[in-house]
Amino acid sequence: MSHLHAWLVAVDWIPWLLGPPLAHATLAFLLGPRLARLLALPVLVLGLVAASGLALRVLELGPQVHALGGWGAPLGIELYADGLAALMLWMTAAIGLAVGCYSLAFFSADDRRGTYFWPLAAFLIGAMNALYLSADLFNLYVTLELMGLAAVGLVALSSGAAALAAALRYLLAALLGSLLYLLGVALVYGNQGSLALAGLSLEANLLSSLIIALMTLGLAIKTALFPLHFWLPPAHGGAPAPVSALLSALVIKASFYLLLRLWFELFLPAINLPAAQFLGLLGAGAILWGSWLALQQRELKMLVAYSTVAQVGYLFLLFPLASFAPGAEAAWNGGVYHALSHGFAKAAMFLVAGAMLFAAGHGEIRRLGGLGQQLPLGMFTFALASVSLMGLPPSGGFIAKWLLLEAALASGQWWWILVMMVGGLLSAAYLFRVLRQAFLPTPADTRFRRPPAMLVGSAFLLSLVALGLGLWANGTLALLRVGAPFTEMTP
Amino acid sequence: MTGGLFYAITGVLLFCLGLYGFIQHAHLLRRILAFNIMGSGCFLVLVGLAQRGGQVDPVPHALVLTGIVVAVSATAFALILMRQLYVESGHCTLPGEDEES
Amino acid sequence: MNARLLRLLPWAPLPALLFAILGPAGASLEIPWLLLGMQFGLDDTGRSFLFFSALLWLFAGWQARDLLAQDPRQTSFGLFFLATLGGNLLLILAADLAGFYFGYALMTFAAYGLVVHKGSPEAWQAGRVYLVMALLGEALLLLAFLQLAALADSLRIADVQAALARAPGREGIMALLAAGFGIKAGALTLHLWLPLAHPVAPVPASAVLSGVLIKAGLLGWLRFLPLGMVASDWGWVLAIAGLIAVFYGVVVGLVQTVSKVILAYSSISQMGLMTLAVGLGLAVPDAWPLLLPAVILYALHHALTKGALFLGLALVGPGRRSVLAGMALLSLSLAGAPLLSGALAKYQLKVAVPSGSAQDWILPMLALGSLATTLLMARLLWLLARAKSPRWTAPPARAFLTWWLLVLLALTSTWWWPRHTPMALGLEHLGSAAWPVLGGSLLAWWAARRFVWRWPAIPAGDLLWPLLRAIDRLRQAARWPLPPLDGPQRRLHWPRWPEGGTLSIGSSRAQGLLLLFGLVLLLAMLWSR
Amino acid sequence: MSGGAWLPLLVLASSLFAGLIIFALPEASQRLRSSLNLAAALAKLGLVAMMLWGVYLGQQYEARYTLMPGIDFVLRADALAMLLVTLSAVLWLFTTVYAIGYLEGSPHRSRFFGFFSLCVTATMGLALAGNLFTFFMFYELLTLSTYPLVVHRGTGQALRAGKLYLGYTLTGGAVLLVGIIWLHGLAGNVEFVHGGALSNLDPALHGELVLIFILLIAGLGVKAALVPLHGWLPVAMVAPAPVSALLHAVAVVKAGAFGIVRVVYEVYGIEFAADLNLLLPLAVVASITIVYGSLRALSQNDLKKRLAYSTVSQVSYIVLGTSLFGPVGTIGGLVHLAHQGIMKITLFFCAGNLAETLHIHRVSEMNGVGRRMPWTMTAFTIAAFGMIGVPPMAGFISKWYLGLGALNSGMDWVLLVLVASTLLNAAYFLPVLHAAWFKPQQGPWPEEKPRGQFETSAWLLLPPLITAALTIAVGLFAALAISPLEWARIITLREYVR
Repeated sequence: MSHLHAWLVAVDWIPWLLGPPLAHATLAFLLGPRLARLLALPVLVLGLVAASGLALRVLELGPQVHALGGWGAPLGIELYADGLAALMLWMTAAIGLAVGCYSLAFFSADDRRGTYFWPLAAFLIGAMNALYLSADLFNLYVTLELMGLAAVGLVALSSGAAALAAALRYLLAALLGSLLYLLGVALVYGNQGSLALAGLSLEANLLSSLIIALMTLGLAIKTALFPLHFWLPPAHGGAPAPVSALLSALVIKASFYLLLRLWFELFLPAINLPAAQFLGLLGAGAILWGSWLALQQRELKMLVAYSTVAQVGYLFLLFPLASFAPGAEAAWNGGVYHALSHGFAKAAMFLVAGAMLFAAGHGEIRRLGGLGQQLPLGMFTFALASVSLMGLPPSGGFIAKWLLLEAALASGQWWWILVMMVGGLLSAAYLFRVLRQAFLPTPADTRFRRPPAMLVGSAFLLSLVALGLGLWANGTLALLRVGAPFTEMTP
Repeated sequence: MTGGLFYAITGVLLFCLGLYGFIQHAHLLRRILAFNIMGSGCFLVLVGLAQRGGQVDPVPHALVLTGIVVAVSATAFALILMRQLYVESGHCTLPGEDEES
Repeated sequence: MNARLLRLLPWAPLPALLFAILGPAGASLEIPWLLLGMQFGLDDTGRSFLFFSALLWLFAGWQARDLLAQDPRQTSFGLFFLATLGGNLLLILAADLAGFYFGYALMTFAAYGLVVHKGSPEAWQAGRVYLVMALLGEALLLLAFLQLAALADSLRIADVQAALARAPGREGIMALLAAGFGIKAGALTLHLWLPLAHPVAPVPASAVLSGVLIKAGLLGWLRFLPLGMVASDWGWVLAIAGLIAVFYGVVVGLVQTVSKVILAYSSISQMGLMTLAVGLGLAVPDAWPLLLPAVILYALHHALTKGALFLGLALVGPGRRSVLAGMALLSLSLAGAPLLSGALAKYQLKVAVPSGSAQDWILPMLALGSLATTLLMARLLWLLARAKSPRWTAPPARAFLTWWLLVLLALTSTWWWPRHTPMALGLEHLGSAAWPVLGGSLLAWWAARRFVWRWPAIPAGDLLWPLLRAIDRLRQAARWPLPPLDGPQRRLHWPRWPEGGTLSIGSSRAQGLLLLFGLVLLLAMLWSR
Repeated sequence: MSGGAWLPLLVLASSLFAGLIIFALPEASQRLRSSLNLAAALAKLGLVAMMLWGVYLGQQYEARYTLMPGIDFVLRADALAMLLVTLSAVLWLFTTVYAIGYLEGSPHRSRFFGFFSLCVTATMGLALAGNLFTFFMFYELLTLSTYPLVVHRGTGQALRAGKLYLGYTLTGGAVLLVGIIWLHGLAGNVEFVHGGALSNLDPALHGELVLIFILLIAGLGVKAALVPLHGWLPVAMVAPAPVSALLHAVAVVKAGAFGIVRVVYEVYGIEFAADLNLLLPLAVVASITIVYGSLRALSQNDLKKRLAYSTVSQVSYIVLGTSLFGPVGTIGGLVHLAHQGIMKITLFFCAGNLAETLHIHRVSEMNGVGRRMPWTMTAFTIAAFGMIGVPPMAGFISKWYLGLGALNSGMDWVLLVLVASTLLNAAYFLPVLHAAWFKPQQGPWPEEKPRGQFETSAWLLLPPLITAALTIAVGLFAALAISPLEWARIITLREYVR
């Protein structure tokens, strides 16, 4: 055990997080789906090992720096991993592995969609890993763009005009967001003459405000913050289930991660209370409006997609809460924790929704009665994921909610408490629309197919992780503290 | 006003022009073009602002090159999707957005 | 199994009876793990109550065995009978608050089963009234008990009583106790359930209800009120209420047409006397040492006599004149005719009345009460003599035998009961005991000839009906959210009141009656001086 | 002295794993499921007995796990915890037996028994919780694990009831959470300590502490069904009878009441709560609930609904006792925690028997049922008298101590509430008893075929009989060392004498 531990800590895992997925993507593209399927599991497992190793390493040795090819900044690409990055990487690897297992069963070997799924997914994972590891603004732009393109490609996997339209809408939004971000980058470079995140700091002036506005806006579009969420439901709801899981759980988190990084490393000196409150307000709007729309949905996957819109709102509550002490650290932790637990829970939920669709042959919530008997583990998985999304104990979502509430109380911003309470109840309201189907009798006209065990199994594992995040918060938070902007406040 | 700043301001203007087009138009081709104009504006800003010190800064050049590659691939991807959409639905606009101008 | 239960029924109180007779003085038992730490004890008061209670239960059980042999619900009856008995004995023997309350509650609730045994609408109605009032009583007692326990910091009844005497806020608790036990004892205005419940039960049950169960209220007073310890004005309230009840019971009883109802009203009247004694004891503590034996003696006398009267009702039938004679003897005893047990009880009461101004008006009232009782009993006998039950099957002979045994015991009970002040059977006492009975008999004879058909009919339960009507009006007016407890039956048997012939004051007969009554009143006052 | 951490964990695990395994069992393997269920219940009972003995001897069982910095997950078996733990363990056994009989032949039993076990696990957990955080975790787990039980039948009515139940309890949970976090912010990790831990906080914070108290009580009050937060309870009675029994007797309402006890005694401390003038309002709310619940129960024709309103009323006795300053009132409140459970579970068992055997759901249909099902109705009668507070049943003991406690704490008016409630209890229970025992039956019973040699199946009959016997026993032998009363006394001693 200790050998394994020592070995995990000793290896520099950063290249292993980038190389294999990208190689897998290329090979899969060149050699076709069969080989891609064959390679998928080893690569994904390797990814998880690497991410775990990196997390351990960061936890023990502190933030890691890796100069790619031996070239340092500014010309070379320098990679950097602190606790936050390690956590996001680990989440990506874990969800990636689960989605990979799921997809092996979901896309049969001769499925046309599989041909493109494997390279695009591997590419997406590689791009995300790169994004989490990047330490300068322009690299971040490139990875953001790569990730976006791969994601759009995945959305376009589904055939039909609707899927294409969704993909295009998504693409346009992603491009717009990227360009707004890029303009910000250009302004930063013009102002500061450097792009390395480590050394940068904005002063409070008009230009800074412009930069903050541009970059935040761009990233908010990519994160689908209310009211810029228009592209998300069709894209996430319409894509094949494993794609939805990747997009909803991971992709929006990447842009959020970036925003987090910028806001608390680059922007912090220049921001003011109204701006932070404004972001929080948008988050609150997302929670309420997204939940409300989720309540109106008839299709299962659309409901889950709108739930993502709502859950993104919690992420943005972090900004008003964490920008100003007291309670900043709790808010920061809570926000990140919410990103993590939402990732696992939402991935599980989308995957299991796919299994349900497979079993029932349709996605109409009202006619899903009887699923409880046909797909008990599936329903249970959905329930576990729901627990986390509702922020009920013992789950990661609960820890996140706890920390955010703690921050809100500590800083006296009670209005966010109300928002979170109402949001939690609304999420319960729409999620139980699905859960109650478990107790209804099977409709007469429904015939169930038995989905492959892997579909439900992988989703179940993810939901267990979402639950486990609530029980293992201590270690997770310790990792998160490494290199966090609030370390001075930790005891 | 130095040349650099001039370029930068032009870049900003281009960006705004592109943004206007991107939002205003419904036809996908126009929007893709608008996106390219925005991208060009960005690059101009990047290169222009970097010239403040008088001497040539190599970093933005590298960045812009990379950026162009990204933009080109994105454009290509967008065009393919648009074409496919036209094949499937017979429209070059997203559903719910009609061509007005 | 059913028949066996009934056969064994009479023997259940036997151990209690033996214990009452043979039990060592001051016997006590403590079972700390039972309830809140149960304690039992046998003091003089308890022994008396235990004796007459067990005795009457014994006879009632005997009669039940014979009378209910054909009853399809005899098992139910037997169980409730036993439960009531158990509660009754427990409350007598209990020396702690919780044990007493347990017995009291058990008796109260189990007796409901006896009251509604017949299952007729009247029985249900009577049962409901009984239960509601009993519950009110229990509630008042709970209030009092809790305060007592808090005051005394002990559950021993003796401690509690002493604590109450010392407590600064004792008046309120005393009021609660007086009212709470008063309901059971049938004290005036709290008696409403009694004339309904006692008559509807099967005869053996009526006997114990009227003979023993109402004595539980009396025992409660004796046990808890700080009698002889501290003077309280509540005493006068009790005394006056008792005195009024003596006559009220008779007046309303006289206009009844059902013999069991008459007996029930007689119980109210008789309990009035005991209430009077308790009230006096509360008002004049010094008099209590004399009053206590009087009360006990009277309770003994009344329990057995009233029990025998009730039990006799089941034996009165065509060709059973001897039973009627027994009933007459019992009635005489109840009225206080010389030489019978009632006379001694009454005498005891008389001598115990504290000297002073109270004597002046209480003693004549006692005499007048005897007269009134005589009237009431005459009415009863008159009714019994005229009654014709079409379907009457004679009980087995042994029922008559046991009844006569009870009559014998009842008529002589106070003579051989050891704890009373010796009384000479002097002629002067004989006279003072005899005249009210004689006067009452004459009056009754005269009235029976004259007023037979013109009595106003006050329904059994008298004040209950206007009260219920008022509550109903109130409910309708206030749109009370509560529906009636039990739907349609609420409407059953609401007698109009008053019903039947009215007694017109203007008529010569009424004037004559009033005149006569006034004359007798005057006489009584003069004589007893 | 420390008795180790494994015992509380095992107590939780015994039902948790049983539940999880049962989920996985196929619907058809009935025998296996039943035996597993019973074995788990018995095992738990054994473990609890061991723990009870240990706690009695003064041992400490504590399992602690740091969940987040500054926040521990703590399971601790103290005397107060053991009250609810023992109650749940005992009643779980009976309810399991009952449920096996009740659900014989009905669908979805694996699901039912699985959630049933989870529900008990949650109850155990919140009883053993050593701080507010842990308590909250199990509190919400309880909400989630009872929802499937409430909607078990899958009818429209059941689903509506489930919705209402969730609406109430999740809102309550959210409010509670805010209170807990706020308190956490002020006072750090609030462990349950005898006498509370807040009294040495800065007096400037007292205003906030009052607000927090209101939040906590409001959050807990939903499950404890304090008026006006009680709306879910009468509706949730659509659940199958064993569930109602469990919800009303041990699990949900007790969770709320128990939480209030913990908050008052071991978070704030009764003296501190009295200093902040929090007890009187709490007592007033409890009193209003007691009277209101009884009044509403009066007009219910549906038997289970009548019982449900009765629960609303009775559970507030616990709260009332909690809000009475002084050891006697505390004893009254605590002992009622156990007593109410035993009595109410009996009543619901009996109501379930009537429904299951004769399809009787309404009071108006109960005429003469006493002769058809004498044993069931005997149990019902005993429990009903217990509820009224007739000695020597369990309810009398509670009422007695509550009354004395009220007098000791100077709140004499509480006596009137107690008496009013006694009368109202009688008013809504006695007509039922009267109808069952004394009224003639109307028409033939719907199903006259006998089920076995008993009036109904033995699985259904035994549990209420045993709990009815317990109702008498805990009252009659209240002074015995093993009675709930004595246990409440031990708790109170440890609570007041520090």
